[in-house]
Amino acid sequence: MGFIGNWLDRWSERSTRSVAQRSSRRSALNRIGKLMVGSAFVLPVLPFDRTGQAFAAEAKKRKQAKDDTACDYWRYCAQDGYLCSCCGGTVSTCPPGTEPSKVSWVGTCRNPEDGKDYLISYNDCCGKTACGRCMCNTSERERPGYRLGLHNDVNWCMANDSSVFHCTTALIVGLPEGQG
Amino acid sequence: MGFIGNWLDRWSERSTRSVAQRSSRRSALNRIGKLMVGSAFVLPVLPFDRTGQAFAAEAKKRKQAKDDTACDYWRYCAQDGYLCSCCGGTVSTCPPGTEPSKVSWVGTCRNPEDGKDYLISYNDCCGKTACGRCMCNTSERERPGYRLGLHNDVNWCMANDSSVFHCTTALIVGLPEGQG
Amino acid sequence: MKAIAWALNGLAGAALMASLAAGAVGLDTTGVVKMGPATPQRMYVVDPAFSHLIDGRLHVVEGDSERYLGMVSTGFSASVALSPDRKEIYVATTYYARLNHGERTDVVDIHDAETLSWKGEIVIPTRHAQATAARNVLQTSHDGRYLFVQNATPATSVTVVDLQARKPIAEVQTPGCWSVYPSPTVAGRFSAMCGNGSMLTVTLDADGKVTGRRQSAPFFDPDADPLFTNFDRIGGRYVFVSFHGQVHVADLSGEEARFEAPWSLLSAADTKKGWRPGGYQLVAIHEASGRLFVAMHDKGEEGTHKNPAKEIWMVDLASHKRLARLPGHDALTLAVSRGDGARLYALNGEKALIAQFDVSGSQPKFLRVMKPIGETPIQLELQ
Amino acid sequence: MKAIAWALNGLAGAALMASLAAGAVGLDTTGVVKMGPATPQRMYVVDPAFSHLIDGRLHVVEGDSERYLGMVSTGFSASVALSPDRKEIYVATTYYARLNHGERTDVVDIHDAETLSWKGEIVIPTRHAQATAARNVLQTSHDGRYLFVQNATPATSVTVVDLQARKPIAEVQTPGCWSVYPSPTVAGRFSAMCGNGSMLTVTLDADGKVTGRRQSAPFFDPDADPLFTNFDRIGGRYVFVSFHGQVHVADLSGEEARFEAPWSLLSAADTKKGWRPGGYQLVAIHEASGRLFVAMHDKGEEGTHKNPAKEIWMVDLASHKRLARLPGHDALTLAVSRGDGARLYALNGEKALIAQFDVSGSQPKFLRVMKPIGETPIQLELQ
Repeated sequence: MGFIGNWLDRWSERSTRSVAQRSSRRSALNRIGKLMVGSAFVLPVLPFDRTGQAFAAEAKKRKQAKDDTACDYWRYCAQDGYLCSCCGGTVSTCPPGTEPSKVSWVGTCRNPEDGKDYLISYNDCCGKTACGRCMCNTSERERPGYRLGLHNDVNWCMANDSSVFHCTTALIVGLPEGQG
Repeated sequence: MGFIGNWLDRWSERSTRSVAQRSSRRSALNRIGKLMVGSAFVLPVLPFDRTGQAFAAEAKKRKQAKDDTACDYWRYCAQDGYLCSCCGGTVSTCPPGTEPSKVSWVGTCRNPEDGKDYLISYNDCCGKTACGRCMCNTSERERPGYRLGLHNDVNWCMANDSSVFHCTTALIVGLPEGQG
Repeated sequence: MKAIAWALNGLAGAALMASLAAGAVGLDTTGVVKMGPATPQRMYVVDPAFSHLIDGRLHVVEGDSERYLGMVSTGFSASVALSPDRKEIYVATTYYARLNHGERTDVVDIHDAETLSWKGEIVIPTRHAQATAARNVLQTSHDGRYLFVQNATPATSVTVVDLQARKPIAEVQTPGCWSVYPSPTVAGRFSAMCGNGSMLTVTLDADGKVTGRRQSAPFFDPDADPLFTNFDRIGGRYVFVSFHGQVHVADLSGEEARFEAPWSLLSAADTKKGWRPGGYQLVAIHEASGRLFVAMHDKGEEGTHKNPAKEIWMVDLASHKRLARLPGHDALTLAVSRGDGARLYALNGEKALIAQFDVSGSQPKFLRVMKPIGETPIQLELQ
Repeated sequence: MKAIAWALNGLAGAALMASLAAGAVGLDTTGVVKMGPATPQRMYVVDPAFSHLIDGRLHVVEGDSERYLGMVSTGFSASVALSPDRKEIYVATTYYARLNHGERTDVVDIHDAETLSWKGEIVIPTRHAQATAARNVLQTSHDGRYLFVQNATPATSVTVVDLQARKPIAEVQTPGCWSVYPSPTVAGRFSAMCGNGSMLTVTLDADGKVTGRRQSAPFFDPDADPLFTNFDRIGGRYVFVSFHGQVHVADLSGEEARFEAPWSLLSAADTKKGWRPGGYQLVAIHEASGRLFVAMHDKGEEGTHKNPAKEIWMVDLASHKRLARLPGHDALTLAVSRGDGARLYALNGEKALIAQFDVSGSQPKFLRVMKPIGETPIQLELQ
């Protein structure tokens, strides 16, 4: 699978081995989550990449863990779209009558409550035209299209029967080491 | 043609005969214009109705004859839509790549420069999605759908191959008596 | 599905299947929100989204909590109606094969009101009136069996859809008339308001064959004092108001429409100040108390009939007495909820703001103005 | 046509044909505006209209007069490119039979740039990348013969369209790579930037058969300092900048990409203040003077790479010297006009505002900020 295969290799190396070795702050992710659509099928999770950059810098930014209808909610660190929480859905589920995206991009966000990093899957909700409420566009560890699984300037409803974009959820799919 | 036929009868009676008789201010319209789409075909002009109501009241309203990109331009007294003058068209012609509507509603507007009343045909321009610039919604002598030729709460691109509404023009199609 | 296969293969190749195998505390699963049971304050806000008219929507909002429950895409210049039991939403709309060009298809989309999911479509003739959303251009029969769709080409007609058989069964010519007012008692019957001031009533049999067609005598003067086509109902009777503030009550149950003697909303002093009804969905009735709410503005003159409300008048339909004058909140659209804790909603379409009044007591009580909903909402239906 | 026949019949019946027969002074005829010849300042503003993403548009505006000339509907999440001679506009987009459901069709719509009328469509595989509008996902070959369309399913590939034959002739797999960078000399050749820091170059023959496929050695480190995929060109060479302000110049004419030694936009002091490039279409080149404009912000850190410009830096591509620092106008998008009176346009996508600078002289001169154009414009092309 060419470079996409490469990403996967790199992900498994770096996330499950290298990052754990290199991180002095136990911020490594040790699990990748099981994503269920209804109770039917397993969502694929695209590979992600940890560039190991300036966590110190992000730590300066005020994030909060109370209001998931606000763009500064911690899980939205690499969000790009209308918050499903404002559209009839929740932070992790789609509004009535829409369908979760089959593919997604991922990010790594720090939870201000425990100071730890979580792997977030940004699943779009698809099949209705744009929600238009609570736009949120952030870019921590977001990367250009050659790292597509980390790229948010593309519609991740792309693989659904209806690729029409409605809003975006932010699911925890990987927990800090020692949890889960 | 039922009541539509009735309107036409009433129009011909009242506009070409009765109004001329009743109006003491020579405001009657004595012509109906020839509308050309490109140089190809004659646009139908729907009948209009002169209710003979309170011209005095309208005269109070400040209208102007200079800026046809503003909603208070005199021809827009029964406008409902984006002004084509703001959309790449003019007061009477459609923006590039759109098509004039085959049918229209009409209004009667007083020109502040000569104090006379003109018959205005509000032709929509069709085939591209909404222009979104210079919305203007006015209702002088506008009437409910049972007087459809005077009704502006319906899309007058309805009879075009593409009924998608883009913007609205305001054509002079009838001149005051003694002119034209 | 190709993409999924690829991704799962990829994950397998990367030896991640083990961690995918079991759920774990703290991990999210996605899914779709299941809506709770409707309250009497559930609102259906029809928003043509005028600046993107091809992408209209119906917003569903809980009036009490202001919680946004979701929306339904309504396509281009749609008309919207709810089933009498509020289980289905009907959207008469137009689609082009290529957004704004290509083949035109008009349909009635059917959405499940309890899940906001699309259930299917009924293709109808490509003559559906692309009107500003209003309840008088799309209505179900009193029992929910039929749907009456206003057409305009600009010749006017009505497509009758059998919602049970899921197909159109008739197109009835209604030249010079406008609106669909279903009979409160006979499923296959509707009326329409006509340009000579009369009401046309059409009766169809179960096969869609017209068995009756009766035109009433003129009951209003469309030149001197036109009637608004929007309406509300009380006890099966239709209530209309005129440009100059006359109230007309119509009995549309029978083969031919019958009318009560019209009366005025206005005192001589009101008339002198130019008070007039104005707006779009400008009347609403609280059935239990027999009260009519009307959007009113003063200094009315030719051309002000769509002006926003300066005041909302509450009038007793039995005594014709005005019982209250409320601030108008620039409303173009009014609706009153059914059942307990009746509430008046006053929608300012330009700012997408909705004011709420408790109207369950003897005097209306202002509650609050809700946060904006949508862009250019103009029609409001309630649970 | 039925409606017309009706209306004309109606008019005839009303004895109005006589007055329709001849034109008369003061009466209007309708029609469609014919656009004047383009100036070098004609702007093509790509506006995905994010809150109605299904109804995107390309606005055409004359930069000098600010006259709005018209628009093209671009459908859902479209990519837009112009022919090299600016006679045609290509829009790669997605349509559903029913706006947001039903059969999906991806097409390249062809619009006449001189009349803004739709000329036709080329159906392409339903894999077109529904990306934020950007020039790197849709480009014609240097001679305008082919169109390269970025695909994502999310597996990445490129559809090659023969614009002369009006059909797709190839789909080239480009796994792990992104963007289409046409060769400046060979029509059937494009390159793509890859996740290991290399550039892939693919060569096709006239039948769409891949005759060459060469991967360069890595020329940037995607982990340490990712390269933005957006670009501008000078003398056929591609100019890219990195997240940390390195400039990479690529020669993509040959079978394999070649690169000049990268250099930095930043002094040590700039680096200390955290100046970084940021935005979407964040670089623009004035070819005649060899000057590069870059959208820059200070206090840069992880996640700021799409921040709006605090300043726009003007840098000499030959000497690598910074020649000017302009106010950034919160631009996300830059473009420089070609020919006489070169102008820099800086587009603030959030407010739809465009600042103009005269850049034909030795120092840029601020001219004005234009009135808002569209809703969420993000890509800007010039005549």
